[in-house]
Amino acid sequence: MENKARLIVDSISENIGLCRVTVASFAAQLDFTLSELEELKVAISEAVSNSIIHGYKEESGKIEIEMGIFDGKLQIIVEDRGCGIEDIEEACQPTYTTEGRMGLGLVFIDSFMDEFKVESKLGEGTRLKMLKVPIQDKEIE
Amino acid sequence: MENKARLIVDSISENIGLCRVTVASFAAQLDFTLSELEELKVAISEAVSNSIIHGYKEESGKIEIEMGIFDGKLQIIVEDRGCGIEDIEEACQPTYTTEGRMGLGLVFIDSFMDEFKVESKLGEGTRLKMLKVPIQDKEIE
Amino acid sequence: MDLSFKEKEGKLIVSLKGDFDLHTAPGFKEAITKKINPQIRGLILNLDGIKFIDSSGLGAILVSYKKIKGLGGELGLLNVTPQVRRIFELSGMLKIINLYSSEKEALDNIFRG
Amino acid sequence: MDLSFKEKEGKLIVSLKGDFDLHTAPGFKEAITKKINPQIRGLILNLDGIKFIDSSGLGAILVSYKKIKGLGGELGLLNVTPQVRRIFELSGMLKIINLYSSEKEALDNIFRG
Ligand SMILES: Nc1ncnc2c1ncn2[C@@H]1O[C@H](COP(=O)(O)OP(=O)(O)O)[C@@H](O)[C@H]1O
Ligand SMILES: Nc1ncnc2c1ncn2[C@@H]1O[C@H](COP(=O)(O)OP(=O)(O)O)[C@@H](O)[C@H]1O
Repeated sequence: MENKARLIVDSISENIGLCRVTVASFAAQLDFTLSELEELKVAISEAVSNSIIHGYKEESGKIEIEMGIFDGKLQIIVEDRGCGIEDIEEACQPTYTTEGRMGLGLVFIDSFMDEFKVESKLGEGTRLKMLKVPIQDKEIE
Repeated sequence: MENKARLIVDSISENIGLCRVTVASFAAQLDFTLSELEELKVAISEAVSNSIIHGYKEESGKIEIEMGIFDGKLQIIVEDRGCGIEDIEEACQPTYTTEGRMGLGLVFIDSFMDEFKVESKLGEGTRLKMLKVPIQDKEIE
Repeated sequence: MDLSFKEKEGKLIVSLKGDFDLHTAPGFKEAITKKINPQIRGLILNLDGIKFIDSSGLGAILVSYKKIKGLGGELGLLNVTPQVRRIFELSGMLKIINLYSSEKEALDNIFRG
Repeated sequence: MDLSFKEKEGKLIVSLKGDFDLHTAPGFKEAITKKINPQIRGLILNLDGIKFIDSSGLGAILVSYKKIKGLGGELGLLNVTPQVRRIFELSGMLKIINLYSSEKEALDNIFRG
């Protein structure tokens, strides 16, 4: 089965829970365990929070979440048109933060998703591409 | 508080639950009772089902759900670019159906939402605009 | 939606669990069609596991009603939650379908002929 | 997220309920800042009502840790669910914050000075 959905929200913290719930509900079409769905929720929460705080610096903007199921794999893209990241490699280091935060968001995404890629351009925005496969299907392969 | 979100899904029945969950989660920012959220879910379910069965006749297409909170009111627009409705007034009659169904979908939407308007053009698509206000806020007015 | 079946006193008891909508209605109709046969004169749907129902779910129940009626039998609904009951009321279906609050009550009252 | 507070043996026990993220972290930090004072030498966070936590929630807990440490006190976490525990482990915070499985255990072990 193939399936696609897209959620576009205002960049305000009220919508983080909405993003988590929507992605988890979409993902539930695959055979993810409850614990995998929780991991996914953390990843989405970190990505959307980053767009709000870092991307748009709490100013108004839109965050777009693209959800897709292809070949039994879940693909999620979280995108903002905010300020962008200067040095992506540095941003991905544990505890690196520009806002006095934990610096763990991108680390959590990386550990909870099977594939994770950051694309970003200063002044244009940031796009996180993530892939997650149910553990069940991994064992079969 | 103002807030907006938009969900665009493939026109397949797998996504009806996703639409319900997303809209209910968005709506939970207002003080709806659990029973009002259930009513809202039925309305969304009927609208999205109609787009799938009637609008796109189970062929592929996109369904768009626009969610907004303005002045403490929830506004939901469900839109498809399917076949459209020839006679809107007739379509809204209880038990009227063109597919051997119950003919109750639009009736349910009308009873569960505070305002409900159908716009449709043959060959272009259908747009349902709905408004719901938490009962608490109604009493204050 | 998950379905489980048991037979008692020549009646088929079906327990439904989950969301009953356009997505799950076809599976229900198919399962009922397979399980019902002329020996069965009573169909009892236990709805206490139904978290959500809309007009597509109601439509599927109406189909099962017509099927069992066609065989000279009866349909009864068991453990209808207030939320689901309201949808049934609005639809007018309670004029033709009886609600029961226990399996025993349903078994005792459905098709005693 | 809902917060409720009680004081016992000079320690502040806070019960958290709901999702702990960027949206709810500011309210938590504000409440802790208001409730903590130099008389309080122990802060116990009861997390069994936390359904979800991410790095923003962890960050807010770290802030409360620094605040109580600054007053010469200690922080303990109570009833951490497996899901939440995993996030704490990954963050490395378990090296500095102790977990307890009952209120008594926490009260007995935190700031006995
Ligand atoms: N969407 C984004 N837009 C701009 N900068 C970002 C974005 N996401 C992450 N960053 C940068 O990467 C850094 C590290 O991010 P992260 O690991 O999530 O930690 P934290 O959010 O705690 O700072 C951030 O401090 C910020 O500088
Ligand atoms: N999105 C739509 N696109 C085209 N036709 C529609 C749409 N929604 C409703 N209709 C028409 O209106 C009729 C009544 O709709 P409804 O009250 O929901 O009942 P039902 O879905 O049971 O037929 C449908 O049978 C169909 O002909």
